[in-house]
Amino acid sequence: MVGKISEGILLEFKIGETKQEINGEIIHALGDGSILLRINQKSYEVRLVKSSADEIEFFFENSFHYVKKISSTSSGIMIVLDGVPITLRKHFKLDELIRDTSSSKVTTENNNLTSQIPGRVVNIVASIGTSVKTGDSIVILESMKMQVAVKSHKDGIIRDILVKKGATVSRNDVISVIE
Amino acid sequence: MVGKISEGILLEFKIGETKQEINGEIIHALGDGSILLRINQKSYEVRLVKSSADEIEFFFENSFHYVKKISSTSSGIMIVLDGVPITLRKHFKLDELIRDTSSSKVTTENNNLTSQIPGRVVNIVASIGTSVKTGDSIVILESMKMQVAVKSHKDGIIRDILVKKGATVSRNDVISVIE
Amino acid sequence: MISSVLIANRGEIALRIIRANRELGIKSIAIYSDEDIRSAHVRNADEAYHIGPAAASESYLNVKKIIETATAAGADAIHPGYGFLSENDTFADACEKKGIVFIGPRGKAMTMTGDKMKCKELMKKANVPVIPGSEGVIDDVDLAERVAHDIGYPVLLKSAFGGGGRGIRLARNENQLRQEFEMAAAESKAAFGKASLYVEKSLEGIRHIEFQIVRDSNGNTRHLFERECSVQRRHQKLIEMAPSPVVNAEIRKRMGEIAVRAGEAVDYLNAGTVEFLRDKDGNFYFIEINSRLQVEHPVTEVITGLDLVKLQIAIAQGQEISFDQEDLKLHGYAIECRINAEDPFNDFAPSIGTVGRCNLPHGPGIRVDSYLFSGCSVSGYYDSLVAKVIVWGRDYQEARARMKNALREFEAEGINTTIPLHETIMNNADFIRGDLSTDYLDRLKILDIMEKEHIEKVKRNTPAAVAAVLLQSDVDRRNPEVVQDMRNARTRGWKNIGRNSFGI
Amino acid sequence: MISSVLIANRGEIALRIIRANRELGIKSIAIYSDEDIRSAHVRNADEAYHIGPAAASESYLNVKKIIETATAAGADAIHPGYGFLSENDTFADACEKKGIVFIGPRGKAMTMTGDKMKCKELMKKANVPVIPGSEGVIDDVDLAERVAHDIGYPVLLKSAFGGGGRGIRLARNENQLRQEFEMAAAESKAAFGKASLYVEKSLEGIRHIEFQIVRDSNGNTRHLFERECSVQRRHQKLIEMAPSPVVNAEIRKRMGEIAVRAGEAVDYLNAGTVEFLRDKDGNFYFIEINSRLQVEHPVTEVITGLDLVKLQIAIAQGQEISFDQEDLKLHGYAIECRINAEDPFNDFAPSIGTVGRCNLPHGPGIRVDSYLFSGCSVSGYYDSLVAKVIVWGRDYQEARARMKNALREFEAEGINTTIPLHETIMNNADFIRGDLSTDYLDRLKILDIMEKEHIEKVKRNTPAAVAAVLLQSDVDRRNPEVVQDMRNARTRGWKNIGRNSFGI
Repeated sequence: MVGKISEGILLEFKIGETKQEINGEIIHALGDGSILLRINQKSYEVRLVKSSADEIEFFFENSFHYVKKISSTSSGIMIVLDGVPITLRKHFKLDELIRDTSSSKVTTENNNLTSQIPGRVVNIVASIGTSVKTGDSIVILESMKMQVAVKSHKDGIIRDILVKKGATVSRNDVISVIE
Repeated sequence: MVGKISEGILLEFKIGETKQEINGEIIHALGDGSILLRINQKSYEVRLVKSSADEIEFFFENSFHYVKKISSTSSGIMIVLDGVPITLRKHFKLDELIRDTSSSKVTTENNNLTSQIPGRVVNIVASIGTSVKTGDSIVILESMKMQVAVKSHKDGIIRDILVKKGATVSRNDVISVIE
Repeated sequence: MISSVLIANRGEIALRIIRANRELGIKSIAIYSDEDIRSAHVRNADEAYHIGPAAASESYLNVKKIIETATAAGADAIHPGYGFLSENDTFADACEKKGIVFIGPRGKAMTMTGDKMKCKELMKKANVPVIPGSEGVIDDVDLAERVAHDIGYPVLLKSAFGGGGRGIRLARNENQLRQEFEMAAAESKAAFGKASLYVEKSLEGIRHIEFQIVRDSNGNTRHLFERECSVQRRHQKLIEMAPSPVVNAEIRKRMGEIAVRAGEAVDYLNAGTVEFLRDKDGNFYFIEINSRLQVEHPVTEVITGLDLVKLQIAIAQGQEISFDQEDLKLHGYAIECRINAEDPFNDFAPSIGTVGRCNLPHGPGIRVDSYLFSGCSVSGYYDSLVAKVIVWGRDYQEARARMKNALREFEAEGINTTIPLHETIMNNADFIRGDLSTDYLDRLKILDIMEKEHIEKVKRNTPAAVAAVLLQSDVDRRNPEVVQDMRNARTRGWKNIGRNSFGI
Repeated sequence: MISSVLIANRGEIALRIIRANRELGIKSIAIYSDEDIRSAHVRNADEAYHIGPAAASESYLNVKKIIETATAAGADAIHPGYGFLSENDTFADACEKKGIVFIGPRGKAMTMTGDKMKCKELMKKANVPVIPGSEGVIDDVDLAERVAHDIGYPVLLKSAFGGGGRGIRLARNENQLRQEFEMAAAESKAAFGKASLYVEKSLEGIRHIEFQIVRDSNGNTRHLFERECSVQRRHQKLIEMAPSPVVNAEIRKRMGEIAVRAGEAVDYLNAGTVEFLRDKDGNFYFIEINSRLQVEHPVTEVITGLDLVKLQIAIAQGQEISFDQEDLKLHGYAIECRINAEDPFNDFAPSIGTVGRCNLPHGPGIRVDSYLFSGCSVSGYYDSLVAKVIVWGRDYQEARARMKNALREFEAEGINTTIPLHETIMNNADFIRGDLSTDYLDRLKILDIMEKEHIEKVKRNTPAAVAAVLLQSDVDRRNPEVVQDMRNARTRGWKNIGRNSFGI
């Protein structure tokens, strides 16, 4: 889904309960190597210092910033700006319709319970066929000497448990299917 | 001049007035991932940890070492081992004849006076046509706020001075020709 | 005289011991698991020996293998660090039997301090005030419930063989007790090999204050003042400081003498810590003796000028303590933040991986004990502590300001750390006033404040983030071939964020 | 109250000032030349402004541009650091005229201390002992020769506007004097814009001992004890320490009082240094007042617990010094090594380039003030000082042992540094005894010892180096395609070192 050429980038970001839309575009280059941007109607002066595949260094309003790109998908980009992780969901003005119908949020609301951490399965607390409530422990993982419970993300019935005691799971591995 | 296949590597190194020849070869791999080497008749146990184009990490006699390769030419290799720079001139047993006739040492004994540092030429002390002795200042460079004299490497007559006042020179640039 | 020390540990504490050894001209012998072959302690040791697979039970807890290695390497002594085998009396005894000096207390004292129940009885006899709780070890949940009922809720479930805050659970009622008992038992078993628990009255609004003691083989005992470690999360210490904001000279003298008495009662040897809880009314209750070097020992070093590891080695080789109690003077103020590889925004989930850019803090009054370096790996097999930031200031506020500086400068790309939590705490009014307690985090909803501050920070930084995305898309547009190259090198290029037609 | 400070400097000292500002909640405004756009001080400042091309004369010495920038950025104050404009009275006056607080002495005092000759006369009147020499500035070599003849060789040629050891040359006879005069004049001109020199008797076997003073706008003056900076190379300080091994409490008190008197005589404001030479018989001679923060100020910070930059800012905003002379207590021992990007094995030739792996030392008692980080560049346009390693110990020997640790851990790939020289010095018997003098390096042929030690080190390490070459050639043989890839990425592969048929 490569975006069509447009006049700017519309970025959307969500943190906690706050959701914000930001419109950004490059206005023009100034004589001294700096560039004028407009972000949400406000003008900013920036100056590019260095850029590579996953890093960029620049001045923004006379302040030096270092950005490391962590991941980039067709719908969003995650960066770390001066140590602060920021996720931006990006779309182009002309793509707005597409965005509205292709929201990835709906599909993440699924039956798969995934592990948020890597670890070793030390105990399986729940059993297939039983009903659970949101927050009930399903399995116990051990990582960095800590016992961490993987808890149900919804109310439902356990249809499957995909890990065995003693097994090692990676981050985002599916632990259980709950319907 | 790629070396012929041989039984080992003969390394020569020179520091200060000391020159030494070292014979090294790999004997065999031990069961536990370590390797047995023979260096100048003595056996050593080593274990490779990591290697890339210009870095290598290994255990040598149960001590961890980090080596960074700085440069490598057909006749020598310069490495930094745990912060200590070491230059080894390498040749193969079967190449010894070639080495003897292709010694690069003779050719470095030339008329070109080179700068050992980068810097800006702030003064030219000597003039073309005059005779100088080893250690006489030829030009004065400035670098890192220091005034550094580039001194004649031999007794002779100045045939040419290749830099101008105010010019910037790099390391190893030829400053003057002295015969 | 000790001329070589095998360090039966890893991470920052192994590095700490290597630095002390070097100062004394002592050879450092490291050990490492498969996982740690490229670790900082291996790189910095004079010699390093492989001792087994990644799992601690097969490497850093493998008594037989470690003693064999020490013998083969000709080590005069073993320093156990903290955690792992540091409070294992069998290990200490095994070292002694092989003629290897164990840098720590004798096995016998360790057996006593390790048996929390017996130790408590002994302390009662020595007139050291103790905390109400079960008289012995409790193996089943029903008995635990009866004891809890008798002394009154809330109660704590603790591993009889634990320490350092591991394996401690709070129960406010019977339901919780039954629920937590199983988890606590499992954790205790995983960490210390044994599931035995005991029950103790949980005082509320308490402060954790501990005294560092040292004792030599001639029986000279000194206390090196107190540390306050009240800022905790789930009974794990997060922040330690010395001196305590609530301990004055009189209390310091009185409690220091009690700590010395506790050390004498168990015939302690070397460096140890006598831990107390202080209730709202200023009463102190003994909880346990940690028979090892503590994670937080640097704060004591900073305010006394002593080097505890060098002192440990001196005592281990039979030297007498060279200073009197009166020689020790408090010098300024020290704070330590434990930097853990955990995600504070995701319920402190462990964060593992390879560290990219790594810039540890520097500057006036700042000390960092850490195993991190650019290219190192943070493993899920061991403790999540990756660094300790220790600061010194003339007073509490100067120390706090410097800690803020240090936290801000700390950069370790590729892992999540608890730094945002520490930053929130450093700016919190109660912390600034020194108004601390072990329930500080819950009492003041510090995690909520942290999240709120984080959202504010992200908002403040969003225009700059948008600028970065715009700038890079412009770079990509003008140099499409460079991006192409980068993608071939299997790096995901910025190009993915899309193209646009901004004319500049 | 000062709420923002423009730092008219770069490198480690700019970073040092940023750290102090942060502690005080003051905004740091950095300036940078083309060469420094990615430098540490730019990255760490709250704001940073470009002020010109790489050459210092067009950037960090550009008074007009810097003051314009300060005005435009709304800076309340300017901190000049050391070097550059730090002792430029015109600059200090210009700041004042624009209503910007200059963090340092007033222009008038600076004019006096900057005129070494007049200052000396003033000191004579104030009963501060001075060193014999020319009565005024000398502009031609013949006059210099006459003065030298009168006071007797050896003599020193010094820049009248110099300081920090720059532009000082020794002449043992007329020939040398004539030869060195030109060089000294040129260096003085390059560094300070003026070529004026003066001639001074060169005492031999001397120690350089200086007193840190601070003075507030109410005339309160304190001395913060002495620093000994006798270990020098060509009149450049290499190693500084506090206290001096030859200064006892009585001398400290007496000379401290003289230093205070010197400060009062010039109506000094803020932090400054009164420099003395001490001859073999223990006589002290005033040489000059350095009217700025010194490179070596951290050793004083470490032994007094004071933060000199924060103190400077307090004094600059009119605060009174909050402590009495009697409140100050010596706390332990501090040593600083200046780490310069110079090749000690090649006549200390400047070493410039991009830094690769960069691991700065950490651990007990160690402080590093440095602008180095992995990926930074060391430029030929500015001073070669890249880092200061400062250690604290309870006594001289503990400090020395820690310095050895720190030097060993210091890793900055891609540049040569003076670390091997410092390592040799730390192990030298005369240094260990504290038997120092400004000719220490020559007197003990330290450079020869360094070279010898280096050769021994290389010899010891040669088997491991050979092993590395053998191992890598074996890796290349087994993975030829990997090497191929790497070469395509324009990295010179290890492959070049040849192939062989070792069967493993």
